Amino acid sequence: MLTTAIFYVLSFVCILAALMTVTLSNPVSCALSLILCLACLAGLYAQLAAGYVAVLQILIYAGAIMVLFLFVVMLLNLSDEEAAEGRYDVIRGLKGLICFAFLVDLYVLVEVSLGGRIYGCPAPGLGSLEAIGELLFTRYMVSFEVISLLLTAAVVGVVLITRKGPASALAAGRGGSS
Amino acid sequence: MPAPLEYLAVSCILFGIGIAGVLTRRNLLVILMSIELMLNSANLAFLTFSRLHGQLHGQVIAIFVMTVAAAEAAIGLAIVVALFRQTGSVRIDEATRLRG
Amino acid sequence: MTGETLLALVVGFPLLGAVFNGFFGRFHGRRLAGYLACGAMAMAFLSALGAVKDLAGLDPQVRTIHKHLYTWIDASTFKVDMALTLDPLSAVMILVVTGVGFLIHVYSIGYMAHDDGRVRYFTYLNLFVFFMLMLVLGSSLPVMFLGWEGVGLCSYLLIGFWFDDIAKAVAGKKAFLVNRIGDMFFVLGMFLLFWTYHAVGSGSLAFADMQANAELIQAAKIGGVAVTSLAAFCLFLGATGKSAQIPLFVWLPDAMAGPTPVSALIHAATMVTAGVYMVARMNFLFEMSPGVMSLVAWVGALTALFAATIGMAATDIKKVLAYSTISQLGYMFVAVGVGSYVAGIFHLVTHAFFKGLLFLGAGSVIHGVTTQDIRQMGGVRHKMPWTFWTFLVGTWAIAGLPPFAGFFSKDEILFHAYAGPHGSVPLWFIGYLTGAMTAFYMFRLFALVFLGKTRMSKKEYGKVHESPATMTVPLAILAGLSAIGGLMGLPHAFHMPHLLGDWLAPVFPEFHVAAGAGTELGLMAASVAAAIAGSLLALYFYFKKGYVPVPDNGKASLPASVARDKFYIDEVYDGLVVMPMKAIARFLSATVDAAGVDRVASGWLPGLAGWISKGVTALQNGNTQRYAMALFAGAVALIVYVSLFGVRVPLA
Amino acid sequence: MGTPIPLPIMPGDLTAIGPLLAVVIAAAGFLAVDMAFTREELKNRWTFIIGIIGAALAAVTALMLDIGTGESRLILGEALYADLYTVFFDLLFALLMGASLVLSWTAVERARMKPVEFYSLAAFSFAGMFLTSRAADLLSLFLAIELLSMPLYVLAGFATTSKTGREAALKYFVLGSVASAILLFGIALMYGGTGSIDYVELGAQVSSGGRDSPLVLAGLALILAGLAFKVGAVPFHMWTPDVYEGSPTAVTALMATGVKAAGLAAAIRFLAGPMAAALSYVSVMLWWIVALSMVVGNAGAMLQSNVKRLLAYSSIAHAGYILMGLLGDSLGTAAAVYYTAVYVLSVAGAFGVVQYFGDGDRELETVDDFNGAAKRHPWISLLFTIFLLSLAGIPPTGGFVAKFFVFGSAIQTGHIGLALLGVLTSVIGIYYYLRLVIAMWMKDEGRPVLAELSPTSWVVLGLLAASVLALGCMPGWLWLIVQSAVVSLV
Repeated sequence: MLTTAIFYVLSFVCILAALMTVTLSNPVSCALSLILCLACLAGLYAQLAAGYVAVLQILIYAGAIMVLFLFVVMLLNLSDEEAAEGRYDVIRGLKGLICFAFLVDLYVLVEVSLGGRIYGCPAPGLGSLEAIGELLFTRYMVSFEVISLLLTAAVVGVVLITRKGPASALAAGRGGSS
Repeated sequence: MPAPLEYLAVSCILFGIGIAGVLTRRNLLVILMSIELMLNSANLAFLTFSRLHGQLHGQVIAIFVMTVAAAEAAIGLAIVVALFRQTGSVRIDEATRLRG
Repeated sequence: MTGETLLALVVGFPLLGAVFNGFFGRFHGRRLAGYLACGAMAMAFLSALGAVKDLAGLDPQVRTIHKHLYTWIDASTFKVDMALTLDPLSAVMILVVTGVGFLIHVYSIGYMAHDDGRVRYFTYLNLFVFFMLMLVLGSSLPVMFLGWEGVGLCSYLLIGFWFDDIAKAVAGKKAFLVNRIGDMFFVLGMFLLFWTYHAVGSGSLAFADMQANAELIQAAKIGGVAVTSLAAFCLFLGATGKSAQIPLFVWLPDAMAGPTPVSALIHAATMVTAGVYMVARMNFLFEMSPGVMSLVAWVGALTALFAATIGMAATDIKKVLAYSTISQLGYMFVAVGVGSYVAGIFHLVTHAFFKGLLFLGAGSVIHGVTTQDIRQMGGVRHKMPWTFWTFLVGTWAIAGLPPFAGFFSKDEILFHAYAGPHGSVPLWFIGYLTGAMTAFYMFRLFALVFLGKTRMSKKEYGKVHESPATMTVPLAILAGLSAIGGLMGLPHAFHMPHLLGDWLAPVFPEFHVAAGAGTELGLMAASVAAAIAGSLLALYFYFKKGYVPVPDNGKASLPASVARDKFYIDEVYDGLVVMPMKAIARFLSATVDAAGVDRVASGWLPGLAGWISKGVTALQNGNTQRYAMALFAGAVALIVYVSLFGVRVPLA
Repeated sequence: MGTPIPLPIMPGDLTAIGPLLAVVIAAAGFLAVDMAFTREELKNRWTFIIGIIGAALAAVTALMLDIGTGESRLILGEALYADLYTVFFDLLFALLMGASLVLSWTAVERARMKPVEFYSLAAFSFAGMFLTSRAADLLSLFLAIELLSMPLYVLAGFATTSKTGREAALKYFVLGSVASAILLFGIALMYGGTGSIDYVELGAQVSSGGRDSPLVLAGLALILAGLAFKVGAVPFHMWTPDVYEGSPTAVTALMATGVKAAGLAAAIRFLAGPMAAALSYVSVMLWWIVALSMVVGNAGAMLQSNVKRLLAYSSIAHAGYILMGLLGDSLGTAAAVYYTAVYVLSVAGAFGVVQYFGDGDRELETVDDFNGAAKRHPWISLLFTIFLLSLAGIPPTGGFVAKFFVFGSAIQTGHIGLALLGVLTSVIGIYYYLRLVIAMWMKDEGRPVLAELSPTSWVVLGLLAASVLALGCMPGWLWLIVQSAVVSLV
């Protein structure tokens, strides 16, 4: 019973925070809302017998990635004009509507498949670090190696693209964009 | 304990909010956040199913996805910074030089 | 040398010429390029003669020479050999292509003497001959298609040869587009045949194999329609594109923008006859679908009549000849459509002689006069005697007046259209009428260009001169061929051997004519009478009376010296017969040519494509979120589809 | 702690991923070179040497794979396949890597990118390509696509001289990430419906009773969308024209060849492999994707004046032609693979030539820039013409035979309308490809400048042209290989 209550609270906050992320105008607020959302998600993960993933979620996501986001937001130090979103016109509403239709359709599909299914007792050891580690080094050995390549590529890429080039047209760009 | 359907509903809603953010926001940083939201909704789905099937595979996949998300965020932010340096703007609707 | 080697050489020499001129033309200069190209053609012609001589030495039942170059496509069940097959039919064709081709090459040396792009010109011309020979000698449908595409490409390059002129570039484009539509159907027909044969276990598109296995696919159907009919239909549509028949004829008059020898070679003697050749080659398929056969005959007949009607109103010397070509091609399709392949090929050969001659003659005139408008010529005979006499032979031949070549071939077609098993009286009558009209417009052309007093200014007229020997000698040779070419197919009524018919007999199914010699002689007399009437009428109007066609804009802008006659009877006749005819011709030429088929074939379809193109590029407005929206909408469409039809959906 | 867990590495497994290892070693080598040397010439020389060795090693190790009886083998914890299909694509990618090193070098330097940096990133991308054709589960597929894409996001915006590179990078990144997220969500749903991500297991479930679980269908739809994005099929195509145009030409060449081929390798493996039974659920949608791709791609290219943009649109159309093969039977799949090979060779050649035109910072952009090219540079114009004719599908080039196979299989399986549309739209294709040919051969006024070609470049371009012609004149041998490769898929 308590689990259910916690679920509702977490998911409510999570969805609300997500909504705030995509609607608030200040990027800093957006990032903070996203952190809240991700934290609530971590709670949901924990409910799903995925304690390790929940911990990683807090550490990697809410910790590392979002700090990076905040850092960049601060770095760019956008003016209000830059951050301005423009009016929410019909096109945007239409886009939202399509997203909503997508949601409904997706939900119907999921409902047809999963309606009435309930969770049994979690298998012992589900979510244990040891079991995950074993999988990572056997079944997912290749993926593990690929991920390391991916991270290396990302590091190299980020270093290369953010070096200051000779054609840094910051001033000219500002003039043109206003 | 809530049913799998309920977890999945949250996942679907997050995915919808994420894509809506990508489609409607002008600020590139927020668009990147929305993409993160979409990846997270997929993760929630993986964990929901992992629990449903009583397997670990979903959890392992979720860990991989997180790593991918980290790499993606890093590269995305780097590109945004690079673009900002060149044009002084992080508005997606202003990057329309390429068209036709 | 064996026949096989010679066969390879026939194809090889023009290719060699093209390669040599193409790659090294810059170094050895423009003069040599022409001689090289002619040399290559001469060698090809000699090789062709040798190969045909070898072929003639074989027993008629096994009269084929097969040269397997290599295996083109070998995909387990599907095999295409890059191979050349010489049989009596292709033998006739290669002699025409290399022989007439050689003469036109020689002529080109004179005609292009002052052009800077000669090296390129001769490269393309040799390349064209190579592809034409591949088309003719190809032992299977894909190899034929290789040649088919190749000649189209070369024709495109040669039409647009003087590309500084926008109109010519546009003409090249039009010719190209219309041809592509025809080729598309050729490809479809080829695919249909391939997969149908493949389904019955014969993965070969070689003509010999297809003919041998023809019974196997007789029963195959797609959507209730016999595959044989469908394939024959598609192939025939392909032929209408290449051979400028209704509805895809529009490109040929425009193609006249190219150099005149090109018109002679490609748009009269060789390439445009490829459709006729293909139908003759695939006769076993067409024989299996009588419906398509009669379609072929009727399309041919209507095209012949229609083009002749327009030809009567045209005032550009090359346009008249172009419409005349369309009309004569129509005759050939009538012949193959009624199953008289021999007559079709016979006319193809004689037409290559006299139409090649006429075009070269026209080129000679243009070379001397520097205009193409026949209303501004007249009296050229005194200045260009060689051209005059040879042109007269050509005109005589095409008009169907005995004893020149056109008389025999055309009358054989008319006789078979009347009395053949697939023939009928209306079919014959259309051909008959067209014959009279042909005589009329050809003598009209002849009279307006060569006879009477000149309508040029004194200064212009003074400059008119006879062409050099490189141009007049080919004219003379072709004139000789046009004169005596008919001897290879003397009518049975004369109780003389039909040489061409006997030669081609092993290739084609037997063709029996029910009617006897009396009918044949009667029809012959009738058409000769019609031809004479048409010729005399034309001479009366345009030579005796000195009429000049009204200028396009309706206003008299001709020199005052060409004042019109004051005989009212002529005015009445003009108003009653000539004017309505011209009106019909103009109407057809204006509406059908410009607005109808033309628009669909070369305006409407590209127009639609251009419209879509503009739409596509307008959607691509640079906004990333719009792109994301399209992406997402696609995903939503997929999801919605599977949620609505999430069961196994058989595809229609 | 319990007993040590044995790593799932069987003898021969490392050979089976040899090309992957080779290119990863090359990537490490590039990074080492960048750090070890300070002088540019040394860096460049060693980059080239290491790159060529890597590509050669990849090709050699690909050929060393023991195919056995021709059946697919699952290796390394059943995450990857090793079969003739992977060998086929390995060779293609190895060739592309070599071609990129030789042909793009000039363009890389023209865009003021350092070759060592360019190729170290490209090497990671190639690693992703080598993975796409051998992925045996959805996670490997996802990671392969990510590994393939991420370096390219960077490379697109990497040239500091380019005014449009950053924008191209941004568009590519945002749209690519959205597509990845959609793909990922599809994978999640698929996993939910079946409890597995292995192709074999998924295929078994789909073809037995558990198939019409809506979750599986929804997953299938989203995965198809994600793959169609990489392939550049309509309506997931809109990134291609902008990104191809805006990126440095060396990168565009990589996208048009490598990314497209990798996406197709993955899509063909997914849709015609063990999961073939699933195809029938989405075949109607695939029909529309194919039809729209052919129409939109060709129509879009028709009026373009920018060559890169023209090739981008035409690549959309080619994606349509290739996917058409998937609607057929196994012969159609083979046709699709054959077409992919021909397309990749022709486009690699075409971009190879394009990259050499231009001088200083400037590269040739519009069709009119090529006016008179044949007069000044006849040989390279001839090569370019061969590549263009192949893309247009004119015999005797490989493009014709490929179209012949694809349309033929479509007709055989009853898709006559689609084949008709294909033939019709390819008419438009011929129109715009020939515009370039005409500009080169029939116009005189232009003065296109050609950068100096090294002997190696001539050899590579000549080989590409020869292979394009060979695939048109003697397609038999490759067709047999492709057919056996396709048999090993199922």
